[in-house]
Amino acid sequence: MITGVAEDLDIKQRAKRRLALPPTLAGKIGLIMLAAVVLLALAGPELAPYSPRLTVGAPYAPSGGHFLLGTDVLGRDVLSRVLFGGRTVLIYAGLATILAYLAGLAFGLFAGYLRGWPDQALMRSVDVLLSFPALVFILLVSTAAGQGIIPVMVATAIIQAPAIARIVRTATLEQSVRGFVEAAVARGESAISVLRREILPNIARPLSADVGLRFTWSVLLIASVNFLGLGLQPPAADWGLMVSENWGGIGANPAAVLVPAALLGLLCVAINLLSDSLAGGRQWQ
Amino acid sequence: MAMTASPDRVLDAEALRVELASGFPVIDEVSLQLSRGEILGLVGESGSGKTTTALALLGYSRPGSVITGGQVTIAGQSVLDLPDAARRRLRGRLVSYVPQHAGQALNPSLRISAAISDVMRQHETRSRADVMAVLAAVDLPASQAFARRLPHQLSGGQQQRVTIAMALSCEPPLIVMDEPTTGLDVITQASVLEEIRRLREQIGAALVYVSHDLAVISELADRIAVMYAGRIVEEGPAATLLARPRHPYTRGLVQSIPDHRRPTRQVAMPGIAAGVEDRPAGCAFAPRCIQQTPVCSEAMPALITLTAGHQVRCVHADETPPVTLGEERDLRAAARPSPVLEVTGLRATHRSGSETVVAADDVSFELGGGECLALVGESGSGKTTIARCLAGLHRPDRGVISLHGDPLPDRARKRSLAQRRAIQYVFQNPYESLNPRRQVSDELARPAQVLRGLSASAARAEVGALLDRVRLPARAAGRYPSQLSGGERQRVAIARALAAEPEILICDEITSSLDVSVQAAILGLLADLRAELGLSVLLITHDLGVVSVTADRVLVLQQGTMRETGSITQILHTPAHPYTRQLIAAAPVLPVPVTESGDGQGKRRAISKEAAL
Amino acid sequence: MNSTDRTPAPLQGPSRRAFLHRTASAGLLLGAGAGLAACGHQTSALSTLAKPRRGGRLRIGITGAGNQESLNPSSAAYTLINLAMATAVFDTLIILNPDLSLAPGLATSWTSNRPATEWTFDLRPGVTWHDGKPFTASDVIYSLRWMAAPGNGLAGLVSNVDLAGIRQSGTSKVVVPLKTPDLLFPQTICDGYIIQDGEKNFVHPVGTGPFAFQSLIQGEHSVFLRNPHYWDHPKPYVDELIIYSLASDTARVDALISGQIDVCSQVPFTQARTGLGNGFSLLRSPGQSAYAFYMAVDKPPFDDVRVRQALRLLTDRQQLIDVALDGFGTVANDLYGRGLEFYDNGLPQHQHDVAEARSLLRAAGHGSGLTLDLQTSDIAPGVTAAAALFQQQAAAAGVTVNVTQANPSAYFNPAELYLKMPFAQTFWSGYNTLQLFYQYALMPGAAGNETHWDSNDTTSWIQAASSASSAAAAGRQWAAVQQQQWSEGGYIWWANVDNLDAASDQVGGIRPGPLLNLGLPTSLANAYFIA
Amino acid sequence: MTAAIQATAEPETPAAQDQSRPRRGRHPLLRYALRRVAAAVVILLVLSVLVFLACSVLPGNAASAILGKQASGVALAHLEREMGLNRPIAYQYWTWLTGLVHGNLGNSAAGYAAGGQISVWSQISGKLANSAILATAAFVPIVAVSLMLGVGAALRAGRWVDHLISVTTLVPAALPEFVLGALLVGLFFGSLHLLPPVSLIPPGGSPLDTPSLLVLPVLTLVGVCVGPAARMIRAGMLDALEADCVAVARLNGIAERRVVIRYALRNALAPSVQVVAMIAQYLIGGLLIVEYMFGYPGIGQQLVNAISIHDNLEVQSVSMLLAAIYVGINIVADLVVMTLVPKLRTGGA
Repeated sequence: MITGVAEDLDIKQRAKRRLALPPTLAGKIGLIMLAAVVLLALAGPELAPYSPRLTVGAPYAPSGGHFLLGTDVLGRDVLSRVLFGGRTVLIYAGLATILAYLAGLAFGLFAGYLRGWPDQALMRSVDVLLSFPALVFILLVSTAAGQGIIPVMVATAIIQAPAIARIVRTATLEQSVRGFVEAAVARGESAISVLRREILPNIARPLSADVGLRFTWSVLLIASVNFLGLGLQPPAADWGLMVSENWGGIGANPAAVLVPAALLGLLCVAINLLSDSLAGGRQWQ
Repeated sequence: MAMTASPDRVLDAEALRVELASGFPVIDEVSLQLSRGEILGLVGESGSGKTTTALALLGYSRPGSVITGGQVTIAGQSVLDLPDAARRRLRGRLVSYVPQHAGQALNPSLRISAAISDVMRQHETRSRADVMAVLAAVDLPASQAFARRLPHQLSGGQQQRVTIAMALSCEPPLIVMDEPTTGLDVITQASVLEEIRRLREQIGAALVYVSHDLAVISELADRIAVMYAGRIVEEGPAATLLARPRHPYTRGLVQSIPDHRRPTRQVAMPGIAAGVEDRPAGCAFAPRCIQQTPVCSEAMPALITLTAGHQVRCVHADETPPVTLGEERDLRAAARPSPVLEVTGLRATHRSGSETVVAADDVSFELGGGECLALVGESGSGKTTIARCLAGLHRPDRGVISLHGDPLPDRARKRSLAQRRAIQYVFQNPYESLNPRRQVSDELARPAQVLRGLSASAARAEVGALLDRVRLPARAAGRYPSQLSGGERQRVAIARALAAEPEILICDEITSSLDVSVQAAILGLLADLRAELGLSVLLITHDLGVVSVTADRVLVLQQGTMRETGSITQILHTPAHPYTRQLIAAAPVLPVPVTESGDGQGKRRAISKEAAL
Repeated sequence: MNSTDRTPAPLQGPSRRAFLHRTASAGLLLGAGAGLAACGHQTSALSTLAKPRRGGRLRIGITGAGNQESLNPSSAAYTLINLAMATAVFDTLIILNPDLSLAPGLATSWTSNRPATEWTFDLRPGVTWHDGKPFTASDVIYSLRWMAAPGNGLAGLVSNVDLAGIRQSGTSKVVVPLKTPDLLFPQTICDGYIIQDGEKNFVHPVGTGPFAFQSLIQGEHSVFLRNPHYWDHPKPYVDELIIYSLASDTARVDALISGQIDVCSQVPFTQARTGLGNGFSLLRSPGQSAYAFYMAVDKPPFDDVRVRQALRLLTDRQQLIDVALDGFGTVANDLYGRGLEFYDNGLPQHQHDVAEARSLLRAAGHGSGLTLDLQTSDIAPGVTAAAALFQQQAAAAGVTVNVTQANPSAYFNPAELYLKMPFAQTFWSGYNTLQLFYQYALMPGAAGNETHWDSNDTTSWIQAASSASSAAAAGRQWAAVQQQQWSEGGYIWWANVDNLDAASDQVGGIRPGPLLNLGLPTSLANAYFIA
Repeated sequence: MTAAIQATAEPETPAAQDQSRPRRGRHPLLRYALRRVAAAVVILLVLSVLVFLACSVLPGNAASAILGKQASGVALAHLEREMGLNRPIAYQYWTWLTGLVHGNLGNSAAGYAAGGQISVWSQISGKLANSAILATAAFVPIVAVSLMLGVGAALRAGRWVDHLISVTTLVPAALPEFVLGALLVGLFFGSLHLLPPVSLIPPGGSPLDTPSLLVLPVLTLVGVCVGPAARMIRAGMLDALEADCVAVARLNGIAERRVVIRYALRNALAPSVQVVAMIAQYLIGGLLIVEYMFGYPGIGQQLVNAISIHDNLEVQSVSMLLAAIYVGINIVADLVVMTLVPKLRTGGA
């Protein structure tokens, strides 16, 4: 807009027009959905009528009869496995996101602040990691470290750390040229205290929106690896794994596939709505 | 030359009103008249509605605001009652627009020739030769090679000339210019102003020139209209208005603009301009007006005509005293104080992309105790990099900086506590100088804790005193920066510097992003602090007016090399180096206003052609 | 004695159904109808009546093996799809019919000397290779030596052969000397494919079989064309054979129902139970593969024989079959190898007798109750369902069984769980002679000794039986071994699972049998389109 | 798959990246391209080392992949010697790398199994072609739809059309591919009985012969990818529309249609190209899941199967192939953007 006019009108409307929904509405819906799914995932195990690993009937018994959601490929109660299956999704995706953020934040802050060779080193390693399809990377790392959920989780963290580091580095670079940061440097404050007191509080907001994005991405990735059968191994109960192991019975007992799939979808949509509102729409620029 | 109401009236705008979506009037009751070949200067500070008015003349309102009242007739053609499509066809042919930042206004992916012919084609089919003619008209090389260039391949001045060429391409009777020279350095600005003057004579078009800088307007305009809080508060022939301003705001403006020819202390205007939504009832200027009476804030005063062509919106217009100039600064060369800071053979560079730019090459100078040394030069002349080297924020390639004789390590972290206390830095942009996430009290207490080892409570106790010293109310301590105006934030930044009880204060363009009225107040504060605390000040600026108000000695820089150094009187009155002379000549100045003795006179100056870039 | 370490575990992919694989030839079916064949029944009634018709393109869907699919006959033993392709292109000296009976192949007849230490084969005249070259004795000699090469999957078949001694006698006879006497050598060698003299590269294999190789894309499909000069004229009836490699069960069944393939192998129980709709029929036959619970006899409380016997009695085998296998199985009698040579059919079938089980447990000191930990895993369809059912059956006899499910890939991995579980389940197939099974399962330190069996008597009986030079002597030894296992063994063999395939009613000539799915190895040559 | 796209590559035009801008001189574009290709080669080399190490750590190896789990120890050792797996790691890496560079990836597992020579390339080229068909079949509608939605939403920013587009694309965009796939199959096959869940490609035929084979995979990819892509194109377009030069063009009386096309769209091209590149890169990952889910015989399913049976010879080669395509897309996108942004094309003043 004509810069002069902006001064006259003294209005800051620029970000608002970018949103799908007004931030508060998106935030509310997202929060409610997220709370529901998390509650189901955490409280679920206590409510499960059967043990998730026990065969209790014939395979793919249709839903509605003795079993509310029918049985799965091995004749286990789908409802119990759905109630148990949420926890692994939240725990492992959560840990992966936290791990990615710890690494990404540390790397990004120091590269952005120190500039010079650490910055170059980070950028080069980011180029390498980002030039590899994420899912292929995780499959490789997880199979190299022996199939199982821990390597998958660590690999998911590793593949996301560079992208986070890059965002943090850019934000740190932007902040470090601002007056109050240079004043602190001129005062001779240590790098740590400058980062902690001056820079981190000011980049918290853009990062908060990104956390939602990362968590969704972790859920997607880990669920996909489980779906391919290369993450969590049977007989574990996990929504992603359930979709793939019952894929054959989609004709006989669709609930065995569609219910875990829908819950995963609900979780992802909820987080997206939430991070959408947190970013006040800037995230979509 | 005052223009009487001649038959070929070009512009006749009546009671223009533009409202925000929320209904608040951005501008109201704006009436302007303009005849052929006349230049109207529209002056006002940020938030006064000058640009909105300019755009309203083209029948354009920015999204989020709407033109709700008034009439605009250009060359007999009424604009506002036309539907959008018809209104669009008028623009460019009947009235054209020159934007403020030419760099952003030109389409980056269109060659100049294409951009100009785009405007032309809208109205009649014009050939390539006409494009060349228009380029020549604005003193740009009329060659095929030049015409094929892209905007980023032109200098700032050239870009601005292209936008002017686009405005002229259909020879409209009225051209609206919105601060076309603000982004340019003073020498280029002078040449562009010269260009505009020449065009006015040659094509006789009427010009509305919008600016926040009264000095620039005084160089060009035949008549001036001053806007404050969305209304015209005074309008009249340039000479009479500048010599004897009748509205207190205009008088305050004239007083706060420094004139480098007469180094004086400034008379600051109190208070700040209110935002659109919180303008007071009655006269908007009342809260800041020295001759304010209860009647002022009862109703909005009407625009009354004093003499033919001179109107003012103030009930006490006739009581407005003439302009009182600050008293001359006694610049008799006091004995040179012993040097606190010496810089010898400083060379500093910085990398921008692949090229390394030499910011300072073999710069040496001294700063005496209690003395104010001004580093003057255009943007990119290296003055800021030198200052950052002094503060330990930039590592110089060569050269020694010594404080009280002993050399300073290049990095702030490596300097002793005392050395870090001695030099404090105040940054240019007030909106970036304070940490938005922390209260003013925290920001002010921090330096004492770090540099003077005070406990948190002891440091916090000093905050009140610091705020007083920079003339801010104590309640500001609990505020966040976002709740303060630009001027208030800069005062807090200065207070933070003082918290360390420094010997040297480096002020890097601290007033350049503030309105002129607020600038005067800050410079006044700086002068008081020097008197009270005996501070040495290194002032970095490109504005000779600011130099004349505060500096004792001056160092002129061009592209990182020292051109000239000397006392304020030597530099301003008897400049030795041609570059310094060029700078002084190009700096716009107000005509000397009528003081009690009433002997002021308007004057014009021509600037030599070759100076233009 | 026999070096190939064949673990009983079938190939276990994430979603692939267990393939029943076999590594040695089936036993000679002594006497007609020895238990197995009698109770098998043909469901595709049309196949025997209509006259075979020439032509057509036969499309078969078999469980895929991805990168392991190959025409190299040495790897035929590892996956059903490799075996099917090998039977299409190559022939064997002796053909093992689906019902475990032997028939002349490239050898018209075969005789052995008195002590069964030397076997002589008469070769079939007038046989040609796909590239037109004549089939001679040198091909047979080369093939036998090729099988013995290290790394060859068929090495186990000729491990007892004195390779240097193999010689041609006359134009059409080959004499094969053995190191130790082996009455059942024909049942072993009938699995050895005969390749052309000097053939090493099987990218474009040349065989004497019913079909000539045309193309193979791993994981997708392989194509074979009819061999007009096949010795068993007028077979094969179809002009072209396509084998689709389809990993998931449902994909195969859907492909059959949607008419994209004509024959589908290894139909899951659920589809078999719900039926395939009209126009398709199930090819079902009782199978040789067997399911069992096993107890480590050296670990309490299973070291007490009375506990083992009690558990056998409280197992309701028919209910396990009806629920866990949807009825697709036949009750077993705690012995492996039903239908094999020297299998003791005379031992009475263990019945479901809860009262006797309780008294045995009381005698063993567990009158007040017994708690056991059973580790199960989804190693084959119905196994985990059987575990859950066994838990309920044991509860009826006062025995509480805690069932935990383990990861299938760890269940048969000696590094992880295999041979370390005191009470678990297993699933064996493809052992055609008792000696192969018992050497592998009961000899101390053997790779498959799940019950940790270590008894000198058993070891000596097994060794004597394996190298007996007369059928009578072998019979007596095997009877002793089986009598001991039947009464005191650590296994509860509760069912032989059926071979389940399906075909469109337009296809005839496929006779299912206990040996393998799809009535291999002869069905490809016999198959034809009815109308 | 919102996260998928934005997380993998930040929408930065080359000018914003901190590599030094190309020095002025003759054709800076060529120089920039050469530098990017050189950087890419280095990246791929580093990746090849990482991939090889990851694969050589795999518990099984190519030999066990060929013979399967129940192969005898003797057979395994013999094949390992034949395949040179007992040679030092560095030697194996070098032979594999030189093979990769010359295009012959050496003998495939199938080749060793058959005792002859079947090049890995012949094994995967067919699958690669199938994947290329599926990728193009998905890429074209995704780009078309997201461009339409993105630009349309931007032009009517704030109005109901804009909100409608954003909301409808939000839900599928957030789902993992296999979830959306499952729901689609549930809908099409489960209740509507429209599409067979599996379609076989007859020998010699191509997926195009049986288009029904492509419908569900393409629908899944489009559903998941259009949301984020449209949103980013919309953001790019909004920035262009709000630029000063558009307002000034309107003030100079230029017709609205011409302003939108020549002043807004023209400058929104560069960021849109970045988005299109991201769509292509996303597809590589997306194909993996969709091919496995629908049993589509593409390179993705081949890789997953190879990984699950630890055939690391093929895993290495396919991974490097995908990485090379991934990096290639990056370079092409940057070059196209270079030509679109005048400042970069002329090396800048």
